Amino acid sequence: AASIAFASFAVLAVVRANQSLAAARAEVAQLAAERERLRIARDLHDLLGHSLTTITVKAALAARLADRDLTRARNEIADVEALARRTLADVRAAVAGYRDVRLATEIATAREVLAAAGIEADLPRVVDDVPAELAGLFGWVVREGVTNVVRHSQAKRVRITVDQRVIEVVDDGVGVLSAVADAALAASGSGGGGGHGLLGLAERVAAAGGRLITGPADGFGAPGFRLRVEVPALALTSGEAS
Amino acid sequence: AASIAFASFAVLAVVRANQSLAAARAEVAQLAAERERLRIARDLHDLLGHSLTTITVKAALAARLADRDLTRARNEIADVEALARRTLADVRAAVAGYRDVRLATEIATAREVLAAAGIEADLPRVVDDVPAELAGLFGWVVREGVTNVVRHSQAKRVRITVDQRVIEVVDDGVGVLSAVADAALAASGSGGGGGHGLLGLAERVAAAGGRLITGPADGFGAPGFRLRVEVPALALTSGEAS
Amino acid sequence: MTHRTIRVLMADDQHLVRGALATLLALESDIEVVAEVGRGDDVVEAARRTAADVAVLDIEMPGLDGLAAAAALRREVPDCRVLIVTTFGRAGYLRRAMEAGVSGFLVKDAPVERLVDAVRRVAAGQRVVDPELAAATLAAGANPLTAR
Ligand SMILES: Nc1ncnc2c1ncn2[C@@H]1O[C@H](COP(=O)(O)OP(=O)(O)OP(=O)(O)O)[C@@H](O)[C@H]1O
Ligand SMILES: Nc1ncnc2c1ncn2[C@@H]1O[C@H](COP(=O)(O)OP(=O)(O)OP(=O)(O)O)[C@@H](O)[C@H]1O
Ligand SMILES: [Mg+2]
Ligand SMILES: [Mg+2]
Ligand SMILES: [Mg+2]
Repeated sequence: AASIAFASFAVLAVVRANQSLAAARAEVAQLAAERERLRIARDLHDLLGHSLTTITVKAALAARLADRDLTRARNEIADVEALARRTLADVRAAVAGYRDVRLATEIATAREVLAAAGIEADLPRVVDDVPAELAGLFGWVVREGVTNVVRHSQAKRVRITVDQRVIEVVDDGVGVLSAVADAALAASGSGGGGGHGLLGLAERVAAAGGRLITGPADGFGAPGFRLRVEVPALALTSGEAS
Repeated sequence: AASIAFASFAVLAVVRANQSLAAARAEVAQLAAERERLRIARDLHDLLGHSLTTITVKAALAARLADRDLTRARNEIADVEALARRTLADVRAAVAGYRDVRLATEIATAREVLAAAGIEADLPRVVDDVPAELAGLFGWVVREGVTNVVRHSQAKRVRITVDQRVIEVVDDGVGVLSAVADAALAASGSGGGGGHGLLGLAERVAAAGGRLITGPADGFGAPGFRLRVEVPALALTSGEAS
Repeated sequence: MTHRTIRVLMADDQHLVRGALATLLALESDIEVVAEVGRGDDVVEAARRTAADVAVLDIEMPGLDGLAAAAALRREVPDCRVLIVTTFGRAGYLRRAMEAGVSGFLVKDAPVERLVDAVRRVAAGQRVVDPELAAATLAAGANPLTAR
């Protein structure tokens, strides 16, 4: 009888656990969505509040100045144009950040973009052997690497290779030729001239305990550009790549 | 033996259910967050992509026209200013919408806003006795009520009182004096002259099975304005207030 | 032949943008805007009627989207080349654009010089891919509506 009573108790516990599972699901989902909304609201506020206010004020100023000082009015309106364009770029980047980055999807998008840009692409078909914890990080490498190839390289060919711990994006373009571009790369650490792409990527890679290496493509096509990210097995900690 | 075996099986099931509870939590949270991000990203695209593009293109046009046709240039600048203003308002509204409205946060915000406006405020310190299902709705009442006080009332003092089913925002300002404002309130149901604030609030309240009452403040300071929302206990259905 | 003006058709449902872009293009001495439409399904008829050399098409339009309009143009008015301008780079758009045989695509907020240059190059039979649009596409990722 004891074991029967125990059995009934256990069955009841199963039922309870299932009920609480459903309740927990709803609650967890709501909390997660709310946290996400708050985060994005903060982002938006910081990202857009300031620049849209500046645009508005400068447009108002240009309107006032049009009758009195055409040169200054023209400068203000040129500022408005540049600001609005940059704000739109910021919005695009922010929206991109809200999307989950997965290696397979990034490769699919890269295939399409490279084809459209007329750049011959040699891309991995299967990326199943990349551990799940690295799929996000490697996805970012593909996205930033390919964006740079399209924007900066003038390459004819690009090749991406992936294995369990290493990913490489190599092109046969102009490479980082000029002192200017070199300086940009070097300075990006100090927030100087260059972009944020590789800097941001380097931070993500470092957070995952890996390293990012850039240099000429050697051999693939001269001089070219090589972007390589390595994450040693030991470095794998939980919850790195976003 | 049979019942013992069954008991073991049931115990195992409890363990399994608990494990799956933890796993489900993580998965559900991630999915919910991602769904929310995608939804907001789409909103952002639509909201900002178009208006920022228009601002950019029109500013470019104004710059080009400045030398040739000053009148048209001036018109373009005026358009840019109006657009930028509207976009900023849209962003503010979006950000506000993404913030979850909770009574406690809304009261904290109201305290700040009223202090900044130089209006003496008597606000509840503790709102723990408001049932969770009403916290969102009552938060909206505080937000809209206080916004209206600041915008329309010219009040010197405002008092908010809350109990389990009733919330009131009372001020000692001008009240709805003029025929114009009365008409606005009345017409808001048909989308006429007045704002949308009270109308929208009335809809939320109705959805929760409650009612919204407006009128003079009687006694608190003449004539004043009183905004009162009552939700009878029976009316409480799940998932009303957003 | 080389000094003939380029006849441009503008299609965009956002009339503020369309008007501004049309005026900007018309300020160039070698460009003439011969038609403006606000719906995708008006594009073919307008291109035929005006003998446009280049159709500048928005993607998201009522009636017919810009990519479908581009495909129809290639079939029915093959002399008219297509330049796609869009606010949003979405994966799927680029692929469809190429399948539709468009000559160029760029972001709508590109600097005027870039737009004017793209119109001239497309008119001359060249292909123009704006790196910024490619970058925007990579950023935006697969369009959930057309994925798979
Ligand atoms: N594949 C490449 N070929 C040639 N140069 C490159 C390549 N990738 C990067 N570079 C050079 O390195 C610089 C820094 O790249 P990074 O991605 O950090 O910034 P960006 O692309 O200029 O701007 P952002 O990524 O912030 O939009 C680039 O400006 C470019 O000069
Ligand atoms: N506390 C108050 N004191 C005086 N008049 C008020 C007060 N609250 C509301 N009103 C009057 O009622 C009208 C309708 O209010 P409602 O909140 O619906 O619209 P609104 O505040 O004008 O616009 P919106 O809320 O859409 O921004 C107001 O325009 C105002 O004339
Ligand atoms: Mg970059
Ligand atoms: Mg109001
Ligand atoms: Mg459109």
